[in-house]
Amino acid sequence: MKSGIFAALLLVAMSASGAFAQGAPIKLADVAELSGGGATVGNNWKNGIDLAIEEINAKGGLLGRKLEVTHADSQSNPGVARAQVQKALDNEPYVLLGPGYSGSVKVTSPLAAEAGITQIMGGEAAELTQGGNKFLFRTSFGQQSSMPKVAKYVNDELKAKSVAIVWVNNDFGKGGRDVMTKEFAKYNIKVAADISTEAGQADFAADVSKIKAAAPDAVFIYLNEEESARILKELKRQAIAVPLVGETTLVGQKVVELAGDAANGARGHVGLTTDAPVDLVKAFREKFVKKYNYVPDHNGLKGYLAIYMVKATTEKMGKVDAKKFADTLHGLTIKAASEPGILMDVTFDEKGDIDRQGFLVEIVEGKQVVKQVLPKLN
Amino acid sequence: MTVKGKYLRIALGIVVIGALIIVPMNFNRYGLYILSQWAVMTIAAMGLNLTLGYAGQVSLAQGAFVGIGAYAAAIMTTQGMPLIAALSVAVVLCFAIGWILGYPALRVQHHYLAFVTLAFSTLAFLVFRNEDWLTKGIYGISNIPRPNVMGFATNRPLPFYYFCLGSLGIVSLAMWWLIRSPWGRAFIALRENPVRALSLGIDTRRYTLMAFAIGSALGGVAGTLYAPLTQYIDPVPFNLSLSLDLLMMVIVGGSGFFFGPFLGAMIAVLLPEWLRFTQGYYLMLYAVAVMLLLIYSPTGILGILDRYLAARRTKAASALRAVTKSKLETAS
Amino acid sequence: MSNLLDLLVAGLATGAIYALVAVGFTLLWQTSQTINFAQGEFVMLPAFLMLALMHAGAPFWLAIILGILLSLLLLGLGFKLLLVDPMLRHGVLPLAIATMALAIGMKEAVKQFFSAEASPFPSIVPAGDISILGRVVSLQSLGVLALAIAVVIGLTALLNRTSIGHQMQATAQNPTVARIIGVPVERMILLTFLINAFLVALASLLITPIYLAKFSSGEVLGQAAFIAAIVGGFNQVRGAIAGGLLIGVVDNLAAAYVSTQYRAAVPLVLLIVIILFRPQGLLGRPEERTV
Amino acid sequence: MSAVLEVSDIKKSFGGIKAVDGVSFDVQEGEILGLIGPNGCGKSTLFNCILGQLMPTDGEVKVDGKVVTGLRPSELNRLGVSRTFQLLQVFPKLSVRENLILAGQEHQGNMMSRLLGPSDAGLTATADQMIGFFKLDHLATEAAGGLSYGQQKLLDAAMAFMGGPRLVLLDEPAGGVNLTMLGDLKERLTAINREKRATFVVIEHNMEFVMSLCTRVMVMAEGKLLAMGTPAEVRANPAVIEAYLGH
Repeated sequence: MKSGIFAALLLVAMSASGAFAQGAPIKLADVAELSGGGATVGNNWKNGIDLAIEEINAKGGLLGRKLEVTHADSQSNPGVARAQVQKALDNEPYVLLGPGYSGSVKVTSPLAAEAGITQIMGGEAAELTQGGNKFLFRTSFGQQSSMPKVAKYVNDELKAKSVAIVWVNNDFGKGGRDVMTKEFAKYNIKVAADISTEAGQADFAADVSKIKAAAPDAVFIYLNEEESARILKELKRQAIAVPLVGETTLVGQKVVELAGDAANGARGHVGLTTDAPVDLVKAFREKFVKKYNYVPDHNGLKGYLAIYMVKATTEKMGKVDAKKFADTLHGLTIKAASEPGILMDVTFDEKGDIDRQGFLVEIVEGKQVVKQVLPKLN
Repeated sequence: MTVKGKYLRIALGIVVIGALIIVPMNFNRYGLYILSQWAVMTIAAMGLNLTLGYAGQVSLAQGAFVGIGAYAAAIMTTQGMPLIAALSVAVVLCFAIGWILGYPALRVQHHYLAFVTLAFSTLAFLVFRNEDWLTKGIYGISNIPRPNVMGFATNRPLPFYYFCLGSLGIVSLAMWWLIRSPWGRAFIALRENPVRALSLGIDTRRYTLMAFAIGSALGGVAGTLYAPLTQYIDPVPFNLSLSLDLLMMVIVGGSGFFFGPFLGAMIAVLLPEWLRFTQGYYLMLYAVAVMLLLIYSPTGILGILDRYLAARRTKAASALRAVTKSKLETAS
Repeated sequence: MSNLLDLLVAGLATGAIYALVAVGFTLLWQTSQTINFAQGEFVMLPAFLMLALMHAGAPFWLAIILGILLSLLLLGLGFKLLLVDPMLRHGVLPLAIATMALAIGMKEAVKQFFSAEASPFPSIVPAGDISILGRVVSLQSLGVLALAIAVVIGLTALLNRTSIGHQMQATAQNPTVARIIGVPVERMILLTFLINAFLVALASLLITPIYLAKFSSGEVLGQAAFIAAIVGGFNQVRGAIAGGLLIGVVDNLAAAYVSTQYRAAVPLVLLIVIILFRPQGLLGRPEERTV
Repeated sequence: MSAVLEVSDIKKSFGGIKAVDGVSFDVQEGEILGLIGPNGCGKSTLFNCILGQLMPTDGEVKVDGKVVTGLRPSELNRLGVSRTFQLLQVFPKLSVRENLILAGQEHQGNMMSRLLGPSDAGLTATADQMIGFFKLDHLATEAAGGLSYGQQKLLDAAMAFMGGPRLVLLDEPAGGVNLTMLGDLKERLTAINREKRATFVVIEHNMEFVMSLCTRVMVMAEGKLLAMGTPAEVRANPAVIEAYLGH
């Protein structure tokens, strides 16, 4: 009798907690650069996240539970990022998303690791994943894996003996420039001009005339989209005819839109691009444009992918378990065939770096043309 | 009335200090971080309040001094030196640079002085960013340790908050002493009427330079706390906008009032946090709030209080006069 | 040598942009001691007003006209009545702080209600380059330069030839005396705010195709214009033009011959030197009035 | 008796206009010297040249036999030369007592002791004495800005005496002061002159005031010294009458 009541109570309690588990949303926390110098980065990231969550929730959620995300603004300032991540962690999220600036990642990743919460971020600086942090994951290639591909291309295909490097003087640009300089040294390619520029710079006349004076075989450009467009215009104006090589930010659709004709001939390595010749990516782009009325840059893709990383990992575990999340994601391969949201097959290694297909593209008559597909390593 | 007012003020002070010590005990890490940030910014704003509020010298470079202090702390403590050593270096360095920056104030005033200091602020940012060998440039310096204070580790948020609060307490006492001392009086004279001050034997040059140097040194003190607070610094937070923020704190709180920086820093640090529930609108609302406040009271929050007290005093005085008058009338 | 000429031409083109923004700066200072920290954002906003109108279906020419009218209303009348008037008599600083807050508010509003993305903006000057003495210069830059010169000539003519101009000058030099001799000081001050609003709208129209419409584009512009205004002379319209052109050229030469990392430092050092040794600026007159 | 102030051949011109054109005079210890002259005759410019506010174009100023030309006003003040201004120059936000302490503090100790020492620089007693002397007793803690004009004028004068000066230059002390206050002021100045052996130079337009206060009067016109003598002598001087009554 007594045990009967007890069993009944237990049953009620269990079903209640079960119902609770069924109904309670899964909390995710995003801290991103929604204002300040990185606002474009952060807002793309945020929009990508929101789009993915909307899709998943529309299809019944993750393991039957809705996803819920809070967005917090880091003001592109590491000190504020730290406060907001602290706040997010105090609420014990399932997974922490962001930030996008490498400096902000550096200041926040020890906090997430200490709390045992997985952090999926947008930073690309090489050193982020070198510190042995077991809870930190990228959403795109780190510079240590994308830059060697560009350097190889400059050496093998362009046969350049000297290059000019133009970079934007923030952590993104400086990071790329430093890795690139080392790579060029390996191929004995001379850096004929090393030109730093400011974020938001409008006038590239002096920079381009420096390139002109250095007369390199190729120019490596590592700027944000808007500045890329401006320097392309100026390069055209000063009639510099050598190959222009860069990364996603030189050959994206946005740059073509802003630079017009001047973008023709620019080429580069693209890890993540809405212009990739992949049907799923094209579909993503359409959905994004429909919802937000503009074409996202690679940060939009990163945010979108971050959510599908959460989905795939959770489904792999079969339950919502924050403690086991990072372990599960390490070494995980997510196939686009089984999880279309991941867009392209991807593998995460023990450091949290990713392995994925990449592309070498060139702008031809205002369109990205894929010249070479760089296969996934394993 | 004044005696009663005095007791009231002491009681209020004790309540506020007690609250600052006791209430945060069960705050989460985020709350403690924000409060620590408030304490640090208050110290920097107090420095600017001395230069601007008391001595009347406009400076748009306070953020640069916070940066100098933060870099001194970051560079030295990551090399294994104690924070107190970094603090001494920061104070001496900021004092000296502040002194030099004061020289233009002897030639030009007001907006021109603002422009010179503004230029200095941006130059400092460029140095932080470009001199990789010293500051690690745009990559910043990470893993800045938190200090041990008299044998207590301050790694956890609560002890570190008390460390910041304690520092704020010490700085406040020192500032209170300074303001009450003949120096404080000389600073006010410098602001109100430099020509008259000069004729009273006040060496306005030396006091001007001192106001800059001491104010800047306090910026350095704030910086040496900022570095272990965030445990990572890069040049971006120390650009011109920090100087402008600090200026905003001083003006919004009430320039030239002792407690102005406390309130100003509260508005600048806490108000955006309170408004965060409005998501994308929070900075907009913050900006609107600051504008409305300044339109309502261009002398800041304490300006409102000051006006209220002045009005009450006038009312009391006229009431007193009325009483005396009626007494006279009844007597006659 | 040919390189140097290229740099000079490019510097003048950028300098013309700074100059155009700096003119309004000096106007506001002269008549009402307003240091407008939101001047860069004032240039950013009209382009977005016009874009919004175009999105609503207005043709480009109509969007321009309505955009300019809205700018006059918001950035001229609204700015003066709502922000400047209540604070003016409390000195320069609180108002300067309020304009900083205004700058934050404007940036955030554009970001929130429009986009954080940069948008291209149609150009009223045909895109394309033209060759002058063998240097390739974009027509847009020439358009900006031409407008900047036209503005100076126009404003100088207005100030020196017309009775309204004389009244404005009297207001700027000594409002108390001006009031006594019957100048409608209030109306003159309002007029300068409207002129400033008109100028920023024009500047926006010409600059945005080059700079792109972006919520943050005012930051760089505002600071450059600020420095230009001081270097040239804070109280002279032609000083602002000279300062703008000078800063544009100096910036380019610094990037080419000093260091790209420290290019921003050179105009600032110039600024400090000028303030210390010629505080009225290169073309300014010494200030008679203490503030 | 020795000369406290010796002024020799002071000249000051502003862009070709000679505001002061070669003025020389001595002031003896304990004397009250009046300086009168029509508006724009260079009185205030002369004052400013003596006091270091302006650098004279030519000439020399000696205090107690020591050359002080070109010294800054603050340095001069600490040598015992004090002044008041034509317009009221008290610090309105400070209390009456604070104003007086401020006026005397730089004469006490050094920079260090003024920072670390007592907040009143040990001057409360002296200030209160001065307050008593100038009959401002009940106002010690009031903000100076709240005082009546005449009271502020008294405070302004009192401030000039806080540093225990050897020489005080008063620029129109009677300007705008009502008759009762004027009597007070004159009486106080005479008393302080007598008791403290302080030497005065007074610029004043109020003839009555000058003639009754001063022991000697000096008249300036168009930047030059026109006449010098006892009040009675000056009053009788035809050149002075000419200058004042015009042509």
